[in-house]
This record gives sequence, structure tokens and C-alpha cells, in this order.
Amino acid sequence: MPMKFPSFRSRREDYPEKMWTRCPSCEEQLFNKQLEKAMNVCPSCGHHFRLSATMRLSQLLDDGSFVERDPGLVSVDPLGFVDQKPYPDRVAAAQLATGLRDAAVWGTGRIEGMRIAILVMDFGFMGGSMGAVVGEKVARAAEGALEEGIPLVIVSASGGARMQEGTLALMQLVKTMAALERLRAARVPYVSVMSDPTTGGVFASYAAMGDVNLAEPNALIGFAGARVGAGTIGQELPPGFQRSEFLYRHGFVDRIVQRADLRQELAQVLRFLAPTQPWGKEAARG
Amino acid sequence: MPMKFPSFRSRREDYPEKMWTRCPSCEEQLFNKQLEKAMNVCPSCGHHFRLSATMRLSQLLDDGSFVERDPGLVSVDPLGFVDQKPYPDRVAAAQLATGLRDAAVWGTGRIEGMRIAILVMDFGFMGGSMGAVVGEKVARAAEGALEEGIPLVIVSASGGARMQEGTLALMQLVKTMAALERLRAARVPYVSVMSDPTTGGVFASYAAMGDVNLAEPNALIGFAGARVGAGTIGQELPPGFQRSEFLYRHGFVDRIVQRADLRQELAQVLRFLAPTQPWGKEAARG
Amino acid sequence: MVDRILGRGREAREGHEGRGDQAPDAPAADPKAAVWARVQLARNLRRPRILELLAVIADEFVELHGDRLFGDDEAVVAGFARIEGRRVVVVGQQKGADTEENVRRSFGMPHPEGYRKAMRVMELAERCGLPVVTFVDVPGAHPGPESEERGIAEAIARSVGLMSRLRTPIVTVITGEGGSGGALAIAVGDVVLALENAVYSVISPEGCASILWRTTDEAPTAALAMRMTADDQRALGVVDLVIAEPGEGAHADHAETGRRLKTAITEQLDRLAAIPVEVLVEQRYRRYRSLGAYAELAGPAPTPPVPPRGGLADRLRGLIEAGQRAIPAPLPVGRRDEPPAREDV
Amino acid sequence: MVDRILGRGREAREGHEGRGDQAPDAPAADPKAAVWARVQLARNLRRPRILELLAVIADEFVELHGDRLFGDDEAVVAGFARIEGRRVVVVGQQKGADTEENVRRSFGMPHPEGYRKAMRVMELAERCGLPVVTFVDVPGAHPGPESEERGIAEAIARSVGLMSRLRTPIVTVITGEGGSGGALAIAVGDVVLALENAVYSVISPEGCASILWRTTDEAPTAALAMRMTADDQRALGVVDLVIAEPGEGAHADHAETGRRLKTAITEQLDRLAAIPVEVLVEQRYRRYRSLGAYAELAGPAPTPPVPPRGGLADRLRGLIEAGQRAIPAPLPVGRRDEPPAREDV
Ligand SMILES: [Zn+2]
Ligand SMILES: [Zn+2]
Repeated sequence: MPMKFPSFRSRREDYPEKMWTRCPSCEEQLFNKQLEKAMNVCPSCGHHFRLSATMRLSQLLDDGSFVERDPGLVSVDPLGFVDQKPYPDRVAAAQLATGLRDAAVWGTGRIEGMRIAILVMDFGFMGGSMGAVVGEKVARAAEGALEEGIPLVIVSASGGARMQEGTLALMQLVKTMAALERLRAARVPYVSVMSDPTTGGVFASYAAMGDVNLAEPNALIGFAGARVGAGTIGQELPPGFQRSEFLYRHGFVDRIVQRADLRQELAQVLRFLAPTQPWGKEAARG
Repeated sequence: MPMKFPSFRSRREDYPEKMWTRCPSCEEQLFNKQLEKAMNVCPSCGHHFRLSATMRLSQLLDDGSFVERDPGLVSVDPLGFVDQKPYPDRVAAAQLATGLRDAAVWGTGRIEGMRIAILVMDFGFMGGSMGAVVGEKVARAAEGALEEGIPLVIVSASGGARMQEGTLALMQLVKTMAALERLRAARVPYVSVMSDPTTGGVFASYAAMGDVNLAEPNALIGFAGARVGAGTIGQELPPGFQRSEFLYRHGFVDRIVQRADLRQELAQVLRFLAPTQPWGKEAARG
Repeated sequence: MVDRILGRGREAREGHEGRGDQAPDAPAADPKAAVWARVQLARNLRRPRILELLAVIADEFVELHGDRLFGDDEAVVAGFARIEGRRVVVVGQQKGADTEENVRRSFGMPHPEGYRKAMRVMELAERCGLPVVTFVDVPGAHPGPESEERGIAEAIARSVGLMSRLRTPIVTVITGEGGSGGALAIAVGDVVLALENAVYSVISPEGCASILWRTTDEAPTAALAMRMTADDQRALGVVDLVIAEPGEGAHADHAETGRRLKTAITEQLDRLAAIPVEVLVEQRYRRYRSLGAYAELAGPAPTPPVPPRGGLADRLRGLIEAGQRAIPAPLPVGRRDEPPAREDV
Repeated sequence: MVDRILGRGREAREGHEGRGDQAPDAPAADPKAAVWARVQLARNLRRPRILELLAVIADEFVELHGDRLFGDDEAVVAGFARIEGRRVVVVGQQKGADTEENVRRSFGMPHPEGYRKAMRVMELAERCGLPVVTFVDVPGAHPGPESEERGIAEAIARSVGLMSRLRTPIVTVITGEGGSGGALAIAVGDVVLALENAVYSVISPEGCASILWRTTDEAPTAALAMRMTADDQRALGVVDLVIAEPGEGAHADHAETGRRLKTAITEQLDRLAAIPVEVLVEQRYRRYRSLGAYAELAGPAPTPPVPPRGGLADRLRGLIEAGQRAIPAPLPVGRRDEPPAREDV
């Protein structure tokens, strides 16, 4: 299978640095350095910009604690899928643009000293779509957490299943849920964090099923696309439809957490969830 | 505790025989013999009259198969409860009127040859209210079904918990549910049949929780009294509120079954529920 | 004849009027007034509920929201708390401090989704091995049509069943109004505590009076008859331990009330933590299995013999074979069609 | 480099166009038209669904209703059935025969309560030790706002999770349109059968075309690209066995279609009944664990190093200690705020 993998250059070379970013919510012009210091949250209106996988990991984990696992997983093209360009070209472009091999990164790390398994998604990689690589990484993260007896945290950011892998992408819903069911049966905690957006098949599998579900404010969270929903049914959408606060009101999100508080609150929840008896395949926790 | 128990005379002596009964639904005058032949269902409009415990057992079970268990359980007066008359006097009057010792009868029997544990309630005994005797009988029926490994059937007809026993009546919700949870854990089937009326604490415990829930047509089934509900909240009640068909539409009743079909349909459901492997404490089924 | 529990009932009737004089505005001489004063104290709007009590009791509290099915019912509060270093899951009903909050919290009357949230969080407690502490104060489950539509009875039944078998310790505190099934749904425990002025009943005194006395004016009479005070409930065995309230009552001193509760709760948590979970669950089963008073007579079965089945063919056969079998007349059907006493539970 | 599943994908691409000529109105020479003809067959309104098939297959059928939470969704049919003497639990989507019935059944598009009913009945099957047979034919879960409000995603996720661990055999048949998550929610099985003209896809061809080609006119192109026919799905390993349809297709001969399905289902039931349940559940886990094609490269971690945490203090410390750590710039934030491709799955 011929596929060129990009060299992983510093992304400074790929993107000319802009000094300013316009907030899509309040339209304020924001100095990038300032935005970055504010964890990519608009200091003026609180709009939560999307985060890259590495930014997310750096914001959540103790410095230097992250060890990536299974970095070598890459997508192939089981269907020979071509739309306006071939699927492998889309993957290659996304790799080039993000410096990632696919839309999820998983590994182990520490949060306020607690060892956890963590998987974060990157919307920048083909809309965070879930193909076999994302599904495989979620399953391995769950199996890794089970093996080591440490909690699992997943930060979702995804438009759903990756169409270019057809029903094999759909089957990742089963793969991930089956692994999570084993984690639950072994009483190993799992916390789901939903960021903007968490939709389609990712919401309809692991993202919805945390022991505790956290969400960032105003994130788009839903199953059916608003276009599909409104178009098919011809109904007006309720206000705030498919936003974090809507999901919270309807009972599917435990807490809406500002990004600035996320690390601390996640750690707090994990401290409560940590079983009083050892669990998982080993009780060994470092 | 001084309490007089009635002698159990034939009820023909207590009630002068009437020839006719007026249907409360279609107002037709019905010849009693005709009504009885029709299983106490109005031949003109299908109104299901309430049944005594013995009539219910005779309609459901194979002839001569019923063996009553724990017939000696009788209510006492733990609170010394007196309203317009003392509780023991109310009990004695109900015993006299019905020929029963309390509002439930349980035992073993056969339905189309299958051995089951069965408990039936009698609304004629203080509105079928659940005090310690009814709770104890339900628990013993569940424990008996578990012990012998035979399905449990309960036919409810009750206005709820018996106020005159205070919170001790309320505690029967726990007693009955705890016994049913053990039955479920042992994979012994339980079918709930709701007849008119099944309300209050009986609906909020065992009646709602069958593996399969059957209901007779147009039975009153609900938790809060319509007076309480409407009075407290000041809302208009939806049409058909708290009737079998309402409960069916809202997902709490599997099937609405005409009385004429109940025996056959119950047997059919029980044949499906019978586990493929032996269950309960013994696999012995006669 | 066996009379298993009656002794406790007798005790309730005879022993425990003595504390009535602690209730303000109630001369000890009039037991009806004394009980009614306690009902008023239990319903006092300034009485501390789960959130006010956690503010005193808990070092840390993380509320969890939603039933993962339909909504988040703010009449029920649930979450993680730390009580003197002990991690627990807490559940309780919550009223509002003002009208706006009361509307949001349905005046503290939970809908089915409130109990389903409680169940979800209690199941989480079981998985994590955390004990559960519940704070009970509710006039009753929400009695509106939407509550019925979404299965309030199913939710109560399921929650009671879940708590009866939950494989982790459960400490329940009746802090205010223990109103019937809406209270019981979160009040099944290994140990049931009650604040001194709490009440617990199978139906509201007003509801009881309106059914049995045909007027709500007799609510104090019904309250006395139902023996709904904490002390009476302890005598009946429904409550295990009564915790004295400071001064004029819990409403007047949240801090001291919380401190006393905290001492009692931590004692119970530590006691229960020492019991193996299998033993704990079996003891809990026995606790509820033995509640309720009845007698058991020896002698012949009193239930009238069951007649043959009522199908037309059978019935005809029955008539033909008359004399061979005794066919008692059915009860007159008319009187079985009276409206039921609907307010029960 | 490991390329685990790719072989199946290749097979799908090369081997299985041959049967396209069975589809009427579709010249074998044009694979796009052939696939599109099958999509039309799969959607044929006269195609037999669970109730029509049970009429042929089952000796006995008792429908069960309601999710015990909110309602009874008639877009999902569930109950007990007897198939040549074998007791099973059946679940399937059902459309209506006319407009009135279609409205009642939401045109066969289930709301959350439909899947919650299915879960309840499948858990009952597990308790009774009855195998589960599911009949899948659905354009997709109901996409309306009430469906979202009541948690359609949660219902699908939970049902998929439940089926992945259910301790009883599951035979799934894709009989018509296998539409994405709404199909999958009842389509996780030990063995997945498909009728010859059934289709199975991650998104409707129209939805796929509108996202990737920006026009629904390209739906046939998308249908071909997604390889959604039963044969292609078998080649991918998603479907295990394809069952030939009689004559012009299942819609034209319900009886013969049912007979063929019955033979296939009973064969599978008997095969699965011989497998110990522990082995069965482990094999099911492995089945889904291995679906999906990827490669695994050796070599250094490619993900950019994780910068230190972004809190202000940390950030300042980071700036002060510059040079000691590599702090890559975050991705330009603007492009992360494009609208997502919402119609996925
Ligand atoms: Zn802004
Ligand atoms: Zn009539």
C-alpha cells in the first residue's frame, strides 16, 4: 500500500504566524499571545476556541508526564474510496497540516499526580472523524487502562465517523463500546470530556458514556446534523439546540466546565472515582 | 392482643342474592348469572368488573390445582390506630364481608399444566390496601417461587398502602421489592397483572416491576390520587389519565389483555419466560 | 400465634410522648398539638436541606447532574462529597430559598428523572465502592400528570429495589418531612437516622384526614394517629437513631445541626465500613424483611375454596355437575366498583 | 508494518461486482447504476420487515411493548417468538403499510424509547437464556429535536454496548436498509446475515454525497464509493453471510424470502447454541475488535511534543525558561473553528 508519510517538521514552517485572531463569537480582534495565555478562551466573551491534541494534553497533564502509546497507527484505505480526491490524499494532507498521524492521540500521564490513561481527539485532522485508527486507539486506551488499573479520560472533538472508511468506521462504535463495557465491568473509572464539536458516531458511542460526563461551555454536541434534522423533519429547532447547556438540561452532561477549571475539576472527579479497593487487572498504580 | 376472628360462613348468608347488576359503564342492567358466565365482563360494553380473589384464582388456574400457603397471616394494630372506628374493627368487618383474612391470597397452582406461585389481591378487603400481611405474603410468594424455582404471578387490585399501619405499611414497598430483586437475580420470572385499580404504593413497588407487565382494559393504574394530583398542581388531566391504555402508551404496560384471554396469554408468556436452564434454588418443577 | 413486631408498636404508643415539650408553642399536655407543632417544624422553610447541611458537613462537594435519559431534576441533588476525609456519594431532595429557586426545584417534589439520577449515581457509588449518604426531606414525589406519564411509580419501585441490594453501605437521614414513597425512594438504608423534629409518614396528615375523616381539618388528629414523629418511628423500628436538634430546632442553627449530623454520620460510616459487604446486604434484607406487624394463626385455610374456572364450557360443566362441587357465589359485583382510596401512599 | 484487515477491503473492491446483473433495470456494465438499483430495492416499500417476516418464520409471536421509562415506540417491534420450536427474543424496526401506520411508526425511524425498549427486552432474553434475533431495516434513527432531547446518541451507545456483552447468542439479519447508527443499535451480533439486496452504510448515500460532493445528485456515486451492498459488506467482514432473494427480490415474494431466512436463522441458532456462553461473548468481542483496517508503523513517536501546561504561571515560567523547552506554536485557532461535517454517522 503506497502511502507517503510527511516528515514531522515544526509547524511554524507550515503556517505563517498571524499576530491576531478574530473571535467568531464577539468579533473582538485578539492578540494571539494573549489568546494562548488564556488557554485559547476569548478573554472578552469566553468563547472556547478549539484546541489541538497537543495543546489539550499540555493543558490537562502534569508537565512532562505524557508518554504516547501506539503512535505508529495510521489509516489505510480499505474501500479504495475516492470522492473529489482520494482518501489517502486527504489523510496525507491532514497529516501535513497537523503534524499528527490521525485524529486521536493516546498515552499515559499524570494529572495532579494521579496516573491516568488519556486519549484526546483533534478536530483539525479531518474533522476529528473516527475511522479504524481512532477506534483502535480508543480500544487500546481502554484495554491499557484495564490492564494497568488506572482511570481513563477521553477528550472528544469530532464530527463523527469517517465516511471514507464506510461501515468499517461504523463498526468502531462497537469496538469502542465493547472495550468500555469491559472497563466498566472491572470497575475502572472512565471520564468523558466533550469539547466543541462532539457529534455523530463519537457522541453515539464513547463520548456519551462516561461514568462522569464533562463538557466545555457552548460546545456543539449532538447526534444528527442540524441540516439533516431540520431538513428531514421540517421542524424548528429549539433554542440552544445541541449545545452543552442543552445537553446538560436534558440530563446527558454532569457538569459544564470552563477550560480554565478543567484540569482541576477533572482531577477532583478522578480522586472521587478512584475505587477504594484495587481494581483492573493489576492494582499497581505508580 | 384481643381480636375476634370471624367464623368463615358461606357468603350467601351475608349477601342477599340480587338478580341484576347495573353496568357502571354502559348502564345496561345485567342478569348476574349471565355476568358471571362472562367472567364478570359486561357483555354489552366490555366493562371489566372487579373480581374477588377466589374468582380470579378460579379464572386463571387449572381446576383444583390451587393450594393456599400461609393462610393464617392476619393483621394486627401496631399503631393503635383509631379514626372514625378502630383499625381492628375495620379489619374484622372486612373479614366478615369477604370471607378473607386480608387483602391478598397466595399459594401454588398450575396454569395450562405449568406450576407457578401466584398471589392475587382482593379490592373488596379494605380497598386491597397493603399492610404488613399483604407485604409479608408478597415476600413469601417471591421467596417460595425462588425456593422452588417456579415463576411468580401477581394479580394486583389495590388502592395503595394501608394508612392504618403507618410507615410500617410504607416499609412493605421495600420488603416486597427486596424479595423481587432476589428473584430477578436468580433469573426466576415474574409476571405482573394489573387489574382495576392498581394505585399508590402497590403500583410503586411490585405491580410496576414485572418481567412482563399485563393489564386488564381500562383499569385505573397510577401513583398519585387524581384528587391529589389535580388539586396540588392545578393542571388539567390528560384524557384517559391513569388508565391501562395511558400506561401502555407511556411504556409501562407490555400488553392490555381482555379477561377472556388472560389465562391463555399468561400461560403463553410464562412458557416463553421459563428459563432454558434450571434456575432458582432447586430445578425441581412438578 | 406469633406477634412479631407488635412490641415495638406498643412502645411507640406508650413511651415517647415525653419529648413533646421540647417543641415550641405546644403544651406537653396536648399530644395532638405537640405532634402538629413538630409537623410544622419539619416543614419549616428555613430548615436545612442537603445543600445547607453539606455546607457544614462536607470538606468537598462535586454535584453530578442528569439521569442520562430525559433531564436534570433539581429537586434532587446528587454527587460526590468528602466528610472528614471519607469519600461518599450523597443524594437528597432540595427545595428553593426563594420562589424562583422553588420553581426551578419543583418545590422540592421530584419527578421520575430525579430518582433516576439518584439511581445512576448510587450505581456509580457501588462500582467505586463508595458509601451512600442520603438526606430525606420531601412532601412527596411530584404528583402532576407529567410525573405519572414518565413513570413516577416505576422510578420509586426501581430505586427502592436498587437500594435494597446495593453492594455498598447506605446511611439515610430523615432531616425534615419524610413524605411517603417520594421519601422512601432514597431512604432505604443499612441505618436510618432522623433529626428530632423530622416526621415520616405513609401519607400526608392532610391526605390521611381527608380520606379517613373526610376533612383536612383533622390533619393533626391524623398526624397523631399515624405516629409520625422521629421518636415514634424509632419505637416502631423504622428509624434507628434520633439526633437531638439544637435550641429551637434545626432551622435556627444550621451549623450546630450539621455538626451533630456529621458526628452521627461518620460514626455510622465507620461502623458499616467494618462489615463485609455480603453480610451488610444480607442484614439490610433482614432489616426490611422484618418490618411490619402481623399475627400468624394456625388452623384450617380460611380462604373460600376456589371454584372451577369460569370459561363458558367449564361453567356449564360446573352447573351440570352441581352438587359435586361447592360453587360459592362471587361477591356482589357492585360494591367492588367503588372508587378506590386514591391518596394512599 | 502490519496491515490487518486490508485484504478484505481489496477483495471487496475487486471480486464482487458479478452479482450486480441480478438487479433489475441495471445493466451490469454500469456498476454505479447497479448499486443504485440495489439501494432502491433495499428501500422498496413492499419489502418485508420484521412483522411480515415473522408471519412466515414464527410459529408463535408475543409482542412486548414499552421502555418502562417514557413510551412505546412503534418504530421498533420487540417480543417473544418461536421459530420451529426454538424460543427466541426478536427485535426489529418496522415501517407502516399506509400513511396512518407510517405516522404511528414514525416512518420506521426509532426514537430513543424504541432502542430502550429493545434493550429492556434483550436484557430479559439474557436473564431467560433466550437467543436474540434482530431484523434490521431503517433509514436511520429519528433525526428530530425530540429524539436529540431524549438522548438518541446515548440510547444507541448503550444498546451497542449492551449487545457487545449480552450473555446469550445474537443473530442479526440486515433485511433492507442498514442505515448507520440507527441500524447498528440493534445489529451487533455473533453472526450478521444480510439479504442479497440489503445495503449497509455509515451514512445515507444522499448525506455522503451532500458532504463530499456538495450535491445529493451524486448519491449513486457515494453509494458505489461506500461499497454498501450486501456482497461488498461480506467482503469487508461486516456481514458474514448473504442470503439470496427469490425472483425479483424480497418485496415480490415474502413467503419464499421468509422461508430462506428461516433456514439460515435456525442453522445459526443451532450452531451458536452449542458454544459455551463465555466463549461466545469472547468471540463476539474479538469479531468487533478486529473490524477496521489500519497500518502500524514502527519508529519514533510522531505526535509533536506536549508543551508544558498553559496556566499563566506555567506559561510565564515557560517563557522565562525559554530555550530549555521546545514550545511549538499551537495550531492557528481560526481553522479549528470551521463548522464540522455534521451528517457523519
Ligand atoms: Zn469573544
Ligand atoms: Zn356495560
